[in-house]
Amino acid sequence: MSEPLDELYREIIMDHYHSPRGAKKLDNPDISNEGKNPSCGDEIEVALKVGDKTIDDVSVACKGCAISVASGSMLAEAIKGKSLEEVKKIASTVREMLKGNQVELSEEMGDLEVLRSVNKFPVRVKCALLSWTTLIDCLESLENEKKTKTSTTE
Amino acid sequence: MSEPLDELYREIIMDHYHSPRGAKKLDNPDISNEGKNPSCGDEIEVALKVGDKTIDDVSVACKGCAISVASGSMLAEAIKGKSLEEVKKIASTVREMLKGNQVELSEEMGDLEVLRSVNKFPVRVKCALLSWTTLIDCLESLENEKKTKTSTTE
Amino acid sequence: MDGIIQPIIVEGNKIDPNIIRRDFPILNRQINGHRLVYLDNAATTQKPSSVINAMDEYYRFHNANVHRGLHTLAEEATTAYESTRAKIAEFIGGVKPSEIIYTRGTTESINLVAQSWGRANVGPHDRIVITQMEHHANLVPWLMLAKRAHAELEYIPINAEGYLNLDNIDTIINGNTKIVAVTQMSNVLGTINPVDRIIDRAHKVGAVVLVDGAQAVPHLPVNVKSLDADFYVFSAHKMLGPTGLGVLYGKERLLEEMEPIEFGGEMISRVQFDSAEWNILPYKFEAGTPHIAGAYGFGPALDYLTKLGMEAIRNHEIELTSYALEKLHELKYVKIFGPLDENQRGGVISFKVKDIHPHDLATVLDSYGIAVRAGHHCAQPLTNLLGEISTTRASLYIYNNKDDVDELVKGLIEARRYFGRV
Amino acid sequence: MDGIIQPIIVEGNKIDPNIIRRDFPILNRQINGHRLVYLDNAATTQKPSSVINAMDEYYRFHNANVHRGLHTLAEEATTAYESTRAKIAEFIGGVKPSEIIYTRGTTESINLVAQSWGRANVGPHDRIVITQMEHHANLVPWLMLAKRAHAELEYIPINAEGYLNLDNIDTIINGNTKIVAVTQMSNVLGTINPVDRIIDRAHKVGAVVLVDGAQAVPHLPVNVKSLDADFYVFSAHKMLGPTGLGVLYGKERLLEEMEPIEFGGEMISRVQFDSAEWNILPYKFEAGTPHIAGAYGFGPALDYLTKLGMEAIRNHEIELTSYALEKLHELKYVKIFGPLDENQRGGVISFKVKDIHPHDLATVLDSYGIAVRAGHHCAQPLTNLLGEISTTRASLYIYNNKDDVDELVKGLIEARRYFGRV
Ligand SMILES: Cc1ncc(COP(=O)(O)O)c(C=O)c1O
Ligand SMILES: Cc1ncc(COP(=O)(O)O)c(C=O)c1O
Repeated sequence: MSEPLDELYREIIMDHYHSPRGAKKLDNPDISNEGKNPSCGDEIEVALKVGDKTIDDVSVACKGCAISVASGSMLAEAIKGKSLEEVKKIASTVREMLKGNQVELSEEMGDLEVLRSVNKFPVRVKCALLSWTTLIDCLESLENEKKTKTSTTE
Repeated sequence: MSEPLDELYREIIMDHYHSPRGAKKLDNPDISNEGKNPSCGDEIEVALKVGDKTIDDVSVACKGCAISVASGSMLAEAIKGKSLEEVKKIASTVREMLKGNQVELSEEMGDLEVLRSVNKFPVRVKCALLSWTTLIDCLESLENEKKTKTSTTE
Repeated sequence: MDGIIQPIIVEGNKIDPNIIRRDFPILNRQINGHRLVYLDNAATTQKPSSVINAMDEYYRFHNANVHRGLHTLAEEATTAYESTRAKIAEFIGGVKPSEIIYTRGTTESINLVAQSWGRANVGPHDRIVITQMEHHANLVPWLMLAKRAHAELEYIPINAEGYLNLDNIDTIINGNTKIVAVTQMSNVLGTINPVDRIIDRAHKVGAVVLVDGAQAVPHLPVNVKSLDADFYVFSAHKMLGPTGLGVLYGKERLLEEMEPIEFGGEMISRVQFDSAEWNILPYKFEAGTPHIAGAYGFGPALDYLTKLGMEAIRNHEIELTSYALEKLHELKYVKIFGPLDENQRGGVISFKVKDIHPHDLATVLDSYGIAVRAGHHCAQPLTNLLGEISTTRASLYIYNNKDDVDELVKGLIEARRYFGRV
Repeated sequence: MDGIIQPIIVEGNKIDPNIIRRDFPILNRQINGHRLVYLDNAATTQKPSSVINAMDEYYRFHNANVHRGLHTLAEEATTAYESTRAKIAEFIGGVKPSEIIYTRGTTESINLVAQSWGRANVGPHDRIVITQMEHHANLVPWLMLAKRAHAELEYIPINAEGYLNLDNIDTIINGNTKIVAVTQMSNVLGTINPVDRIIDRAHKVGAVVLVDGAQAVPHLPVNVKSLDADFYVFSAHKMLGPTGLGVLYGKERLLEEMEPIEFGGEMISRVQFDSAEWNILPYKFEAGTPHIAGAYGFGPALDYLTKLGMEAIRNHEIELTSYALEKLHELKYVKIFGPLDENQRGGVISFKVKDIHPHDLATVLDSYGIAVRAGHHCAQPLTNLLGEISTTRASLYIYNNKDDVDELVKGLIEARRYFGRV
């Protein structure tokens, strides 16, 4: 097997691919969003249970390639139990990293570092991005909802 | 002046251009047809007075370039007084000649030979052709008219 | 081998891809440390030097706008532009050059017919018939026309082997049918369709037929006259030619009746502030400055194919397709979609490898220099009908040889070793 | 001069055409025994080596279909295709790349707007406003839209000097006006129009404005954002780029609202047998395989213009136009159409020579290697308004120098000697 390929399909990626975390769909999510890559037909659904400012549970349903599945699985692992603020930061950091921008991952985001190797495979970037942009959409919807609520209860 | 140009704008062509024959429009033509070259905007009208199987008179109204005017003028000169059969033959021979096909002109068509030099200027061929194709349209209309007449009187 | 003149056509009237390969500069490229094995020919083909050089020469020596110019360059450009048109007319069976309309590609050709002929001739309760194996280019324009005209869109179904099922063709193509649009060769399954039978039936009920030849003209001998197709469309880039150029052939009678859908320079015969008249065929449908360099490049592409001979090309592809199907069939984890009889299909082979997503497969193959396509191949309804979201597609052409197929098979074995450990 | 590096930009922030000429291979050509004097730039411009080579390289090393591929070639092609889009967006004032739609040319860009935006927004009693100096490409589509929609088509008139007469602009662009389409520079008169004033007025009454920039972008600094143009259109081939490629810029808000008019691959996000959804901008408007090689070539064209600087190009053209107008003015039998103030016009100069038909003049000039255009220049109503059937047009660009103008003048004197003997 050629080397760059091994860098893309690291063991940790393959592990997530073969046993994805958060794959079981949440029953009553507080928010969920669909994402799709039109050129390949792949689709994903990210669903969140949101407690008092934390992500209590998360599911990522994805019938996609190894990269999109692993990326979604790592997403589920990385954000579960984290505060909304933290999750927002993680999501935008990963997005920047996948887009090839210079960003440092904090220590606790360490595992996500492996996704950086996707940069060497530009056509696969959108596979890795799909779950993260869908998550960002979820977070934005949540915020807008809250804003609306605030403005109506006042 | 460069040589090929002199070959195109022969004295005889320039003479026809400066004093075109048949330029005065016929009053009551038996048939007339308009031709135009859309890309340049030039237009021409060929009108015929047809006697007993001969072209009694002809006018060629043309606001065009030297080549189209001269070609039209030579047409007027060449066909006046000729039988319909002869004119048909002359017109199709000239058309073939202008299109670059190998044709021999009969002795009495001698003057028209100068038009052959247009072949060296392919973009100008359509200028020289315009009056002749318009004439051919006239002849065809004449014939169809006759056919129709024949078929209705029978 | 230098110095020895080898024949391009070998025994059994087949082309020899190894001689042909020398004419294609890109085949010398290294991809990820491997020689390029280009198996994405259904998407676009590579170009021989003669095609590349022709466009180069156009820009270096002859560049000018066509038709409207009286200077030497303009005349040279116009002559070449029109002589390619005549070559196209000859190539598809000797139709009139004025029946050949230049477009940007197959997609634009079909849209032109759907918009011009379609809107004028298809109304409520009328029927449009296409097949389940159409490319989006020959599906969405008809779907939109049907919606706009309140007409019916009917599909000729496919069977399990990937052939059209024509059992009910007489009820599908019924008296209400105004137009039938069908691909001559599927860009997913490789199936070669019996368009002659469909045309026969359509003409019986007075419908016209558009044949999508994007995958057929590059690979098969095509004669639109003996087919009696009313419209025939294809793209230059899929047959050794440049990007940005396509063809709409239409029968003169139909084209004469049709209204232009794009307006501007060149397509008019007279314009006033309050009126416009149209130019003669084919210019009526060619508004604005066309892709002149493209026509320069397409001429030598047609010459190249003509020199090889479409029969010899077809024979080569039958042989190579048969070899590829056989080799792929030996891999138990590979599932092939589409017909298995190489005489009824072209060299487009879609398949899936158990437990490997087509994207991952394409990436693994690319790491070996093997270019295939993964996705729905612009035929999403068909792909879904096959029960898939995406498939992998390898497609062959004149410069592909058995080595290429062997490389593909090796790549699949490697990919399987890598991904198969579930 | 070899070995000495000379600056391309000289005093007064002007380009030096004699340095630039070296980059254009065609300028070495001999035409009828003379050096080529190319003065047909309004029809199409010549191409520098960098543009020609880029397309050559594309076909030799990177040729693949874009967007849908996962292999190396497809990714290289896609990256270049999209990076040219970003360059275009930057070149016209820093708009979003997603606001840049690739088309075949100006003509197709205008037709797209007329068909998509126009049909959705223009109805009976509505008004469309254009000017008397429009190219057929920016006239006939609006004429046809007006007919189809039973709308009014109003013309902003020109005055005797060849400027737009804006005295009655407030009554012409009235409350019923839905769209105004105007050329930024006339391809016959050379007039540079005050499009900012027209846009101001149009926006006051809620109309959108399409600016035909085919003759402007190649010659002037253009910023569509500060202009506040709603749509802006131009062709690559008139600005050093390849044939078959054009641009439609549209404000995101407008493009989002608009329906696509061509359907097929790449422009969809999901297709089923009975429904289709559209892709995001800009892909929604780009159905089918695009002119990929064209995008490869257009990138270096934009780079070339950017390197020279549009200000420096404009300064050169002002100087050369002024020189040409002066020299032509000295010939008493030459009548110039259009403004005489070089600061309010570009380098497109239409004229007529007494007693010589423009066709004959073009042929005589061609015999000296001088390429000009003769005809109505796809602006027949304007040409007729000027009282002519056709005119002769010489148009300048970055590689033209005073020698070229001198050759033209010599050619006119010769032609006059030849034809003037009435
Ligand atoms: C002002 C103007 N508009 C539109 C066009 C049409 O451009 P194209 O033929 O590239 O579509 C031209 C050039 O011919 C032009 O000069
Ligand atoms: C069968 C078929 N039809 C239509 C098309 C569309 O061709 P283009 O993208 O060149 O317009 C293709 C290729 O993509 C095809 O394979």
